[in-house]
Amino acid sequence: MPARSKRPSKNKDLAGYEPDFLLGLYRDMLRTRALDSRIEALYKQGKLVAGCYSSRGQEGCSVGSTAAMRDDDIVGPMIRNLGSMLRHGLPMKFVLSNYLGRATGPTKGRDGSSHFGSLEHNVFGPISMLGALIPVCAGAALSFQMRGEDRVALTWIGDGGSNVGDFHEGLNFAGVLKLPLVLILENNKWAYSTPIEYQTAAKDFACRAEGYGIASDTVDGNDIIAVYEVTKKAVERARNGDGPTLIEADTMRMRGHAIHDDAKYVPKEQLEYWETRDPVETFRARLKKAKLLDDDGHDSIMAAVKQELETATDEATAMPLPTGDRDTELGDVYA
Amino acid sequence: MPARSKRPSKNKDLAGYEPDFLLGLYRDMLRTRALDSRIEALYKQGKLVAGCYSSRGQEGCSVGSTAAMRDDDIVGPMIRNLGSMLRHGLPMKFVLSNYLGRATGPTKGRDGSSHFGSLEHNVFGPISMLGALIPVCAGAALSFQMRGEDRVALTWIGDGGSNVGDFHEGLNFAGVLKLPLVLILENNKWAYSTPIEYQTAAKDFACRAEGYGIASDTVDGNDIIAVYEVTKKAVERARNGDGPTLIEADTMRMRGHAIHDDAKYVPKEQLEYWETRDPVETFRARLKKAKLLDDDGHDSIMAAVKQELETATDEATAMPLPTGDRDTELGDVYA
Amino acid sequence: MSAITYIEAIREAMYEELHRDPDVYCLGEDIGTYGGAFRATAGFLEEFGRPRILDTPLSEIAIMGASIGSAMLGMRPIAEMQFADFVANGFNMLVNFAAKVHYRWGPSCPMVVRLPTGGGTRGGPFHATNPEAWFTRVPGLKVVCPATVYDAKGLMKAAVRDDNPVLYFEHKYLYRRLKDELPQGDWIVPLGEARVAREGRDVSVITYGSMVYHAGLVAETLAADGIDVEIIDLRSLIPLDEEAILESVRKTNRVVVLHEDTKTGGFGGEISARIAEFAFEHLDAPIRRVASLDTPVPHAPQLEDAFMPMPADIEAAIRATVTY
Amino acid sequence: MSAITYIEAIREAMYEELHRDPDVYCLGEDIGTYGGAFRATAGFLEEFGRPRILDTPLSEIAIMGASIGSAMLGMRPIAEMQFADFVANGFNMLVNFAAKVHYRWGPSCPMVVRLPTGGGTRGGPFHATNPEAWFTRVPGLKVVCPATVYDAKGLMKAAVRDDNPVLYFEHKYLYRRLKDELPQGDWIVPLGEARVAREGRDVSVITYGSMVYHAGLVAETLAADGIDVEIIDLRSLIPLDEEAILESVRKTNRVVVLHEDTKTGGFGGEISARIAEFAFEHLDAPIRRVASLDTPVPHAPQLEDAFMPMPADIEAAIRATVTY
Ligand SMILES: Cc1ncc(C[n+]2csc(CCOP(=O)(O)OP(=O)(O)O)c2C)c(N)n1
Ligand SMILES: Cc1ncc(C[n+]2csc(CCOP(=O)(O)OP(=O)(O)O)c2C)c(N)n1
Ligand SMILES: [Mg+2]
Ligand SMILES: [Mg+2]
Repeated sequence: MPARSKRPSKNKDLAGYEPDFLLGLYRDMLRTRALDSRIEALYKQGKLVAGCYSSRGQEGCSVGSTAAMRDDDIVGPMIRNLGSMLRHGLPMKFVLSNYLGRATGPTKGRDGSSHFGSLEHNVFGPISMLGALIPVCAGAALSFQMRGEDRVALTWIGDGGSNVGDFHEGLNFAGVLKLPLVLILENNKWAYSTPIEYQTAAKDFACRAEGYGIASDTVDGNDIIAVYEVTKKAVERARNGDGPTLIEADTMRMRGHAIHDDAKYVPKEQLEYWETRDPVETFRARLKKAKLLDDDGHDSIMAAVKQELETATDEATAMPLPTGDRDTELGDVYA
Repeated sequence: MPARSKRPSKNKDLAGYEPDFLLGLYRDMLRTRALDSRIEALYKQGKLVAGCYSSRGQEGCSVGSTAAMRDDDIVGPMIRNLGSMLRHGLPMKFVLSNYLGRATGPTKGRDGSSHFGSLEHNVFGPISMLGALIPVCAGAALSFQMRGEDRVALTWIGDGGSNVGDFHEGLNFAGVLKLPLVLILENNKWAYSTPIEYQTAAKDFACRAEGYGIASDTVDGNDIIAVYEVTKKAVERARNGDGPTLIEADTMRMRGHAIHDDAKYVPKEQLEYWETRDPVETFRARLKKAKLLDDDGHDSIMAAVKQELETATDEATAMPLPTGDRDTELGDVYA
Repeated sequence: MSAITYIEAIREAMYEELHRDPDVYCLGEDIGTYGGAFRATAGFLEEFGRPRILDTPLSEIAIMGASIGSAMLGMRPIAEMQFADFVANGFNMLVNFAAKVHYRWGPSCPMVVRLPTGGGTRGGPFHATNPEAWFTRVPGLKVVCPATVYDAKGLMKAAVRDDNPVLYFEHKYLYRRLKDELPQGDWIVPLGEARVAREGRDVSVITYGSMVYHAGLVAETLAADGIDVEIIDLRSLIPLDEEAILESVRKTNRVVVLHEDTKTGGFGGEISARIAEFAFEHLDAPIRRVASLDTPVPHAPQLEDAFMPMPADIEAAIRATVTY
Repeated sequence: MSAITYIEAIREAMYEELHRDPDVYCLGEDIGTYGGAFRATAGFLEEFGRPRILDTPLSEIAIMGASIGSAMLGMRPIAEMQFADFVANGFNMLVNFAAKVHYRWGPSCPMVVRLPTGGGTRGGPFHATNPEAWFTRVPGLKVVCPATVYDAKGLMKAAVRDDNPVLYFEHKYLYRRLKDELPQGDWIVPLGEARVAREGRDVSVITYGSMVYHAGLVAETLAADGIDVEIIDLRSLIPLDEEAILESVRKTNRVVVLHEDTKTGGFGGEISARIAEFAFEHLDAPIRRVASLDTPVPHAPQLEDAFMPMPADIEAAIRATVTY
């Protein structure tokens, strides 16, 4: 598979959309980026329990796809889908409190980073082992089918993670049962230090769908509207009983694998090129061009985001640390 | 995937082949079938340690593909590839002695049926967990590549087993490194009681190759010459450094899953149809038509096969049973 | 009322639970049309239909994953591994997803994994292992090992109703060998309560699964010699009824730990260790372990018989302990 | 000669073996260009090239399978799991293929699997486990757990030269914390020989891996109080140097079994059981086990510290044992 990226999508006219919806997408990308930067900053201040993984450059893919879901649909975000968590309704302080290892956070300090879910918000949390969420989300989709619910499950995988057996078994299983499952494969060109040509010899990842008899699509992962539309189509297909879809999103990891990684192995030109396709900046330009957003508009959204972030940071920081009571820990191993 | 089978291949003219080679193929199919029937008979006489799996109806696929290999190539037969074991040089008594649990057999009674290999004969034995031989044979192929040997590894998988994660990881790994590996997927329509439409929604299995960037082919698995030719092509590709091939062979399991299984779930018409495509009988007819074999010829081959089988059965039966000495067993766990 | 076998008891339990609770469903390879490799789900497809009785692709990871995902949303899957041995293919899902999700962020994961286990049927290296000790060391999983027809039914029903992932090790050797008449009505055997399978004064045999049966036969032989053996059938390994073990040891002061799994790293070590720590003062003899040989499970009868704890081995260990 | 760290010792051992034997090669995720998540293979790609230093796809099954297939033909792969935890994905390959192939039909399978293991670094449920006890119960696998810089090098070299699959558990907490000067030349530390890490008269602490380090600190504290602790560092769990354990117990008559893995089902049970069976007469006190809490490994410092055996826990157990 060539390391080169596909061409950017031709930006569609935004005319068909409600301005509020579009500005909502924009706001959620800004929220994602702001939270992501805050997490980085907290790391540098030595306030996180451990490291962190950045979603930077992939906000459009997470927010746009999740925007195509209903609130009662299940999303199963992976480490670079912070935008999905926020869009699907998880409060910022939830996320922050987990990075900060707080006792009243979603994992009570038991797991880190975005390694958590919330059934109340219809979010499934991942485990570290990549690919595992695919069969698990197929299981969620199976429960919808069995119960006659018209809900859909959406999850993500990377160019690296897609080479784990779970991908194969999970998608194939979903295909046989025509389960309402959508999988977005974020081809961000790198898996830790490993480039895609060391991950697979396939010309792309979307073609794997055929091996499971399921639908597929490819999309410019940095064009939030394109991602929204392609996901919407897949979700409708799933909701109509027409089975799963594998969507390959062309995007780029704009930071190191995790914060400790300076990613020297990534060619500078590749990063520079993708900088020009930044999902936030390009969408902002489109909104401006469509006269839906001026500088004041941007500033007021940004101010609200900052306000939300400050409050969330304060609230999360104010949360208590765990006490390390052994009986409590032992008591929560079993339901 | 439709349960219906593909059309039989148009039988090619046999003119390009040495008669000895063709008769050798025929003989090895007869040997396979005779040994297979003998194993069944021994089971019915209560002489086997446990059950057995029949290769019946798939002899052409095993013998034809293995005929395309050099002696120093590695083959990794699965349970229905008895023909491959014999063709690659394992003596009949080797196989029989293992079914009979003999102390001087290839596993010394430690494993059963065709669950063994022989490095001397360049045969890798499988484990029960389907799919595992694929990455393992990729490892054999990797050693060839690293050592600059022009050897090739060949293994098999079923329509059922191909849905295990090992298939995905093994083929993809082989694709990245362009390893000299050939995988024959014997689509024999059933995995135990499960029909292919419950195994996958894919239109066929060969299309999965694209997801790994490797070559693929499909073949009438009951036409031994077609199998030989398609494997030959794949082996040449592998030997030339052009990487792995996935070959889907259209065939049919003509017995139950194992001998205890009466396979009531298989439609009678399906069996009747495939009976007309029996690889031994159809090849015999072709040899006759090409005037390479008459009834006498057949009889004399058959007599030799019977002789070989009787001797092998006698020799295997005469082998000692294990004594169950605990120290010996403990002593052989580690190399 | 007529006697049923151990495997019929498993079938009955599932059948009743499927009727009782619409969230219960079964999945696995060949469990529908074929009724399962051992016929534990025979007739279910006709009665409950697909997908509630779900013939899956040959994909253990998917079976486990689908069970987990649906369980997190309140379904109660009963997943069948065709043989316990194949659980190695879906291992990660069980030990990392199912076991940890409740502790990590709250959801319960009520699922049962059925594992036809054990030897004595010449299954060889991949169809006869006893893999329970891979899981007894994983906090978050429960592990049950029914040894009787009664428990096969009662523990299955308890497992289905439990809000945690439960690994249900059903022993193939017992499938059609044990028969019993069971009480009518809806009853369960709670997880975590051991059973005194045989009362005795002289020595405690702590065991579970198939070895309860074998120990029982040996105890009868020894009774003729005036050796009075107590047999504790653990029923579930996790949760473990430690008190039942200690109580028996405090009474007999002598103990043999017995299981069919290989010795090194088997669950017997855990049992011995607890006794050596918490009933030390009560011990009048070393704690002997009797278990299979530290080799893969061999196939040929002569080898499998040498591999497994045979009556003579059990008897010898008990005699040595009693006469110590 | 200058002191090197534990991880540098691992790197040195591999480096020397790669030079010594052309059949040795390394494979794993990010081990080439990046030099490995913990830099154990830094610089190898430049020196030995691809594919001998092989950045693989993200595929643990394939990594294990490729190692096995090549090892059966005489190569000597050193496979890296990026974290020990991910071995759960390649589990079947190790326990069913690698472990059993020699016993079943003869081929040797000389491969090393490197497993960066253990906690103390806030890794949480999937980056801090101690999974050795999944493997100590699998006949056919060897399991080593170096606790010192010297052993990190010597056991790695022995593992590479061994004709069996060897699981090499390297403890992340020790990576850069331990430093030592090592002798020149080609030497190994044979598998299966325990080491007296500290001689003492009053009580034996049987342990391995990171806990050798922690036990050593506690022993110094207790020495001030006149309690003379002997520490046995097992070095390899399989093969197990049972005689070294028993010898120490016969001397001190009191024993504490210590490991970082969770308690129930951890390897400590096996150690206790052997002592309770084979050194029973020599015991003057119950065999105490000190280990992690039976929960998944938690992430936050307060929780991980409560989870792991802390010096206070070790000290308390030793004092209780000595004063029993
Ligand atoms: C099964 C498994 N093996 C290894 C790892 C270690 N690991 C974590 S993230 C990562 C790279 C992931 O790459 P990709 O899937 O492309 O996702 P990206 O980081 O690019 O979003 C690796 C190797 C893991 N988490 N799971
Ligand atoms: C991983 C795994 N799961 C389950 C089984 C049990 N099993 C043995 S053979 C078989 C069916 C195999 O079907 P297929 O792969 O199509 O091969 P065929 O028998 O048709 O040749 C099953 C389910 C197994 N051997 N391995
Ligand atoms: Mg990536
Ligand atoms: Mg088949």
